Amino acid sequence: MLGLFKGMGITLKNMTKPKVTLGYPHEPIKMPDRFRGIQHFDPEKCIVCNQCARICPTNCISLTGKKHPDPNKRGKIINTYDINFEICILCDLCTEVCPTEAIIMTNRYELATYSREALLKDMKWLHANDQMIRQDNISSKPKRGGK
Amino acid sequence: MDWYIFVYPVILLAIVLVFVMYAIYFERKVIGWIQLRKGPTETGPKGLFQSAADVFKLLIKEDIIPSKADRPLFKLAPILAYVPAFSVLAVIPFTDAPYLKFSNVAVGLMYYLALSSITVMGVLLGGWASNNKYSLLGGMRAGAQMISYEIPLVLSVVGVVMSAGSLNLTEIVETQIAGAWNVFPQFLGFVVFIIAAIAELNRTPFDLPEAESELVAGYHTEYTGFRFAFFMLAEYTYVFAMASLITILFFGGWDAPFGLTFIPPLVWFILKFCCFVFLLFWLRATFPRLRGDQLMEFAWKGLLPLAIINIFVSALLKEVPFLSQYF
Amino acid sequence: MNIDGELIAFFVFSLLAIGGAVFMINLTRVMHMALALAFALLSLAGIYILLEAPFLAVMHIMIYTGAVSVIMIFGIMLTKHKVDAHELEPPRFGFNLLSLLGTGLLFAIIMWVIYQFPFVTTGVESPAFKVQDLGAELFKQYMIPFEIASILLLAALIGAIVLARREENE
Amino acid sequence: MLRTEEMVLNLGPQHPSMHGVLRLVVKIDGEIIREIEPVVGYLHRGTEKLAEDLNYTQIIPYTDRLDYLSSMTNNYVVCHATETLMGLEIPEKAEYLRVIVMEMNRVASHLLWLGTFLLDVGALTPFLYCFRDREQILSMFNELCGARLTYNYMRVGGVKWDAPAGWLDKVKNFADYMINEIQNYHELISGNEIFLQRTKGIGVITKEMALSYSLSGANIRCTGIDWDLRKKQPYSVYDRFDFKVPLGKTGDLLDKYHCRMDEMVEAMKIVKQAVEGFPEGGATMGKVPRVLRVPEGEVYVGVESPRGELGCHIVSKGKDKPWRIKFRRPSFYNLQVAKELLVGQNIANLVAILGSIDIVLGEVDG
Repeated sequence: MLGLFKGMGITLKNMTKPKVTLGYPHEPIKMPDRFRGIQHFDPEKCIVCNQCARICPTNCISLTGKKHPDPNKRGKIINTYDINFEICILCDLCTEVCPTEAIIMTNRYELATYSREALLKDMKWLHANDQMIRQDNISSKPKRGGK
Repeated sequence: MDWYIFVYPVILLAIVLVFVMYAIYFERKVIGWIQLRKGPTETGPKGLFQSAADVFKLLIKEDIIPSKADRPLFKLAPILAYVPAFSVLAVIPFTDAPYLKFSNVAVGLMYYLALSSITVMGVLLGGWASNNKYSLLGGMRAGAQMISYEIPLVLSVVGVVMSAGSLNLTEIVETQIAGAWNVFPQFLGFVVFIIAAIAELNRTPFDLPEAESELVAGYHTEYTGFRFAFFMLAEYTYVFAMASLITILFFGGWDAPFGLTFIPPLVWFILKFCCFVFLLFWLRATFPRLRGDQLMEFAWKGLLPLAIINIFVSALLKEVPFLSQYF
Repeated sequence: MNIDGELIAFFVFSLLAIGGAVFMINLTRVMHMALALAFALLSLAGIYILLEAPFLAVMHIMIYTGAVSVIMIFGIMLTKHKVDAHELEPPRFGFNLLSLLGTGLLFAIIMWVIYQFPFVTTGVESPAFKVQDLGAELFKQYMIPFEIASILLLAALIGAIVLARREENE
Repeated sequence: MLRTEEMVLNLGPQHPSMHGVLRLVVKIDGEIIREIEPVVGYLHRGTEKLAEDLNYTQIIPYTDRLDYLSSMTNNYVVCHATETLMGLEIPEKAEYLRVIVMEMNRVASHLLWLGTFLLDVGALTPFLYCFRDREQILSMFNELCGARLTYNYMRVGGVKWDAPAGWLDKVKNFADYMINEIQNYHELISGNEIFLQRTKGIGVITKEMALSYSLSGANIRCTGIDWDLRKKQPYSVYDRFDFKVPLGKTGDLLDKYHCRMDEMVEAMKIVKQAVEGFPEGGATMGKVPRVLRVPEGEVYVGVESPRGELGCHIVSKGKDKPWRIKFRRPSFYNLQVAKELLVGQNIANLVAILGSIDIVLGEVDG
C-alpha cells in the first residue's frame, strides 16, 4: 500500500509546480537561431548553379535560369524558382550547398494552408519571406578540411 | 399533494447538470495541474464555459446509429443508464432542512443500491446493441465488474446499518450527529466501501470498461451526440450520488465537526462531498489500471472477506456489553 | 370505486408487468426477450411498493432486475445470436389447442385458490413497516428456516462451481 | 467453463495503444487471445530502395524518419558505415558531439517509451512528466541543429554544427537534473502496487527465446544476457567512458522497465563524462572529398540504438550512390517475439506487452 500513497504524494506535490504549457496560438514559439524553417530566397545572389536542386533529397526545388540581360556580363540570372512544400522536408541541404547564400533558412514554421496549390511557393513568395532569417549561416557551413 | 414536489426535482436536475458540467471542468483542471498543464483555458474566463460548450456541441451533433446496430436497444440503453442514476438522488438528504429532502424512505439505502444496479443493464445493452466488438467487451467487463463490486459495497454498509439500526439515510446521519462519525468505528467498512464505490463508478484504477488503451472507449465506442452525453451524464451523476452517499454514511452528512456550527450544514455537506470528488480525480491522475482478473480476485478474495469481517466485528461491538458503550 | 393515484399506479404497473410478459413470449430476439422480462420484474416491484412493502420491492429490484436479468443478458451476450437464420415453424393446431387447455387449466386453479383463500378484507390496522421488525422476525422467530435456506443456497452455489470445474477439466 | 464463441478482433491500424500503425488480427475467446497475426507495412516507405537513387548525404535525412524517436542514432549508423567503408578519420570533437547527442536521444526515446508504456497500463500522468523532460532534450537539439525531431545533424566525416555557446553547460545541467528526476519516477511508478501487479511475471522472455528471435536492446538485456554493442563492439569513442550495462533477471515487463530506467541513468552519466572531456578546439568535419565516392566493397556496422542493434549494410560499386543499402531495424526483429509472447494472454496484457517491446512503426515498416 505504501507505494500507492507515495505516488499520490508525488502527484499532489506536482499540482502546485509551475506549469509547462505554452500559450501557442496566442504567443508564437520562439525558435532558436539555427531553426530550419521555410527558406528565404534572394534572386540577386543566385548564380543558377543548380546545386540546390541537385542535392535536394526529395526533388522539391525546380528552377530555371535565363541569360543575363546585360550582354557584357557572363553567366545566368534566375528566372523562376519554386519550392514545393508538399514534399520539402526542410532538411537544410539546399542552404548547405549554396555557394552564395542565395537560399537561407528562416525561423518561420507555419506551413498549414487550405489547399495543396498554396504550398507551391514561387520565387516572389520566397523572396518576400525575409523575416527572422538565420544569422548563424555562414559560420555553420561544414568547413571542408577543418578550420 | 403540494406543487413543490413537482418543481424540486426539476431544480435538482438543474443542479445535477451544473454539477456534472463543473465536475468535468474541475476534473480536467485538477488533472491538468497535476500533469503540469493548465487545463481548459480558452472558452470563457479561465475556461469556465468549456464543459457547457462541449455539452452544446454534443447536443447539436449528428445522431449516428450504426447500420448493423440493434436500433431500439441502442436508443434505449442510454436512457436505461441515466434514469436510475437520477432516481437514486431522490432519497439522499442533503441537509436536515425539509426542502432539501425529497423522499424520506425507510429503506433509503437499499433503494439507492437496488436502483443503481439497473444502470448495469443500460451499459450491457448499450455495449451489445452497438454491435461493435470493443463495445461488447467493454459492456461485459462493466457487467462483471459492477455485479462483483456490488456485493462488497452492500456488505460493507451493513456495519453502518447495524450501528444506526436503520436503513433510512436521515436516521443514519442523525445517529452520527449524536455519536461519532462512522468513518472511525467503521473504518474497515469505510475502506471497503470507498474501494467498491470507485469500482462501481468505473473510475481509475478500476476503469476497465472504458479502458481507452485497450478497448478504445469501451461500451460507448459507437455512441455519439446526445446519446453519448447521456452515458457521460449517468457516469457523473453517479459520482454526485456516490459522493453524497459516502458523506452521509461515513462523514456524518451535514454534521459540523469541532462545534463549528456557524457554518451552515449545507456548506459542510458540500465540503465533505468535494473532498471525495477530489479524491476521485486525484486517484485518476496517479494510478495505473488493474487487469480484469486481478480486479475480480480483488473483489472476491480481498474486499468480500474484509466486508464480512467488518460485519462480524460490528456485531461484536454492538452486542458485547462492555464494548457497546464505546460504539 | 373512486379513482385515485394508487389505482392508476396499480393499472400502469400491472399493464407493464403483463405487457412485459407478453412481449417476452412474442419477441424474436433473445436480448429483447430478456429486456422485456426485466421490465416485467421491475413493474412487479412497483406493485410491491403499492402494497406497502418497500423492503420487498427494493430487494426484488436488486435481485431480479439488477442481478438475475443482468446475468441472463450477460449470458446471451457471450453467445452468437442469429435472428433470421431459421424461420419459426408454422404452429401446429394440436399443439395450440393443448397449450390453450393447459394455460386455461392453470389459470382456473390459480383463481380458485385465490377465491378460496380467506383474505382479511375488513380493515385491520397494519402496523407501520419497520425493517427492525423484519430483522427480528427473521433472526428470532424464523431462525432455523432462515439458516436452512442459507445452507441450501450455499450448497447450490458450491454445486454450480463443482459442475463448472468438471466441465472445464474435460 | 462456458464454451464461448471465438471472435476475430482487428486491433489497429488505428487503435489508441498501437504505437503507430501496426495491425494485429487477434482471435479472442472472451478476452483470452488464442491466435495472433501481426500485419505490418502500413508505414512502408521503401527507404532502402529510395536510398539506391540518392547519394550518401541525401540518405541522411531519410534515416531521420526510420526510427523517428532516435534519429541521431540512425544518422550515425549510416554515416558510420560510409566512413568505415571510405576509411575516413573523424575529428575528435565530432565524435564527442555524436556521443552526446546519441545518448541524449536514447534518454529522449526511453522517456517516450516510459510515458506510453504507462499509458498502456492506464496511468495518465507519467506520460506528461516524461514529455516535460523529453521536451528539454528536444529543445536542446533544436538549438544544436535546428530541428526537434528530424535532426539531419550528422554528415559523412563529422557533424554539421558545433555546439552553440553555452550549450554544453545546459547539457550538463540537464544530465544532473535527469539523474535526480529519475528518482522521482521511481517513487511515482516503481513502488506502485498496481503497476507491480501489472508487470511482474508478465510477458516473460526466456534466454532461449531472446537468442532465437535475435532480440537486442533492453529486450535481450532484461533476460540477463549481457549484450550491448557499446561494450561488445565499441564504436565511436564509447571505450573512453565508464558506464554499466543494466541487466535484468527474469525477462518480464518489470525487468524491462528497470533496464530502461537504469539505462537512462547510465546514458546521462556518459553525457556528463563526454561534456567533461569535451575537446576544446578542432573542427567538426574531417577531410572529406566534395563528392563522396565510396570505394567498391561491402560493410556492415551495428550500433546500439535505444531499441537494440541498429545495423547498416552498404554495398558500394564505387559510385556516389550505394548499390544496395540494408538496415537491420531492431524494432522489426523485436516485434517477431510478440506472437509467441501474446498467445494465451488477455487483452490488457497484450497492450502492456506490446508496449514493453518498444517498437516504432517507422522502423518496423522501413
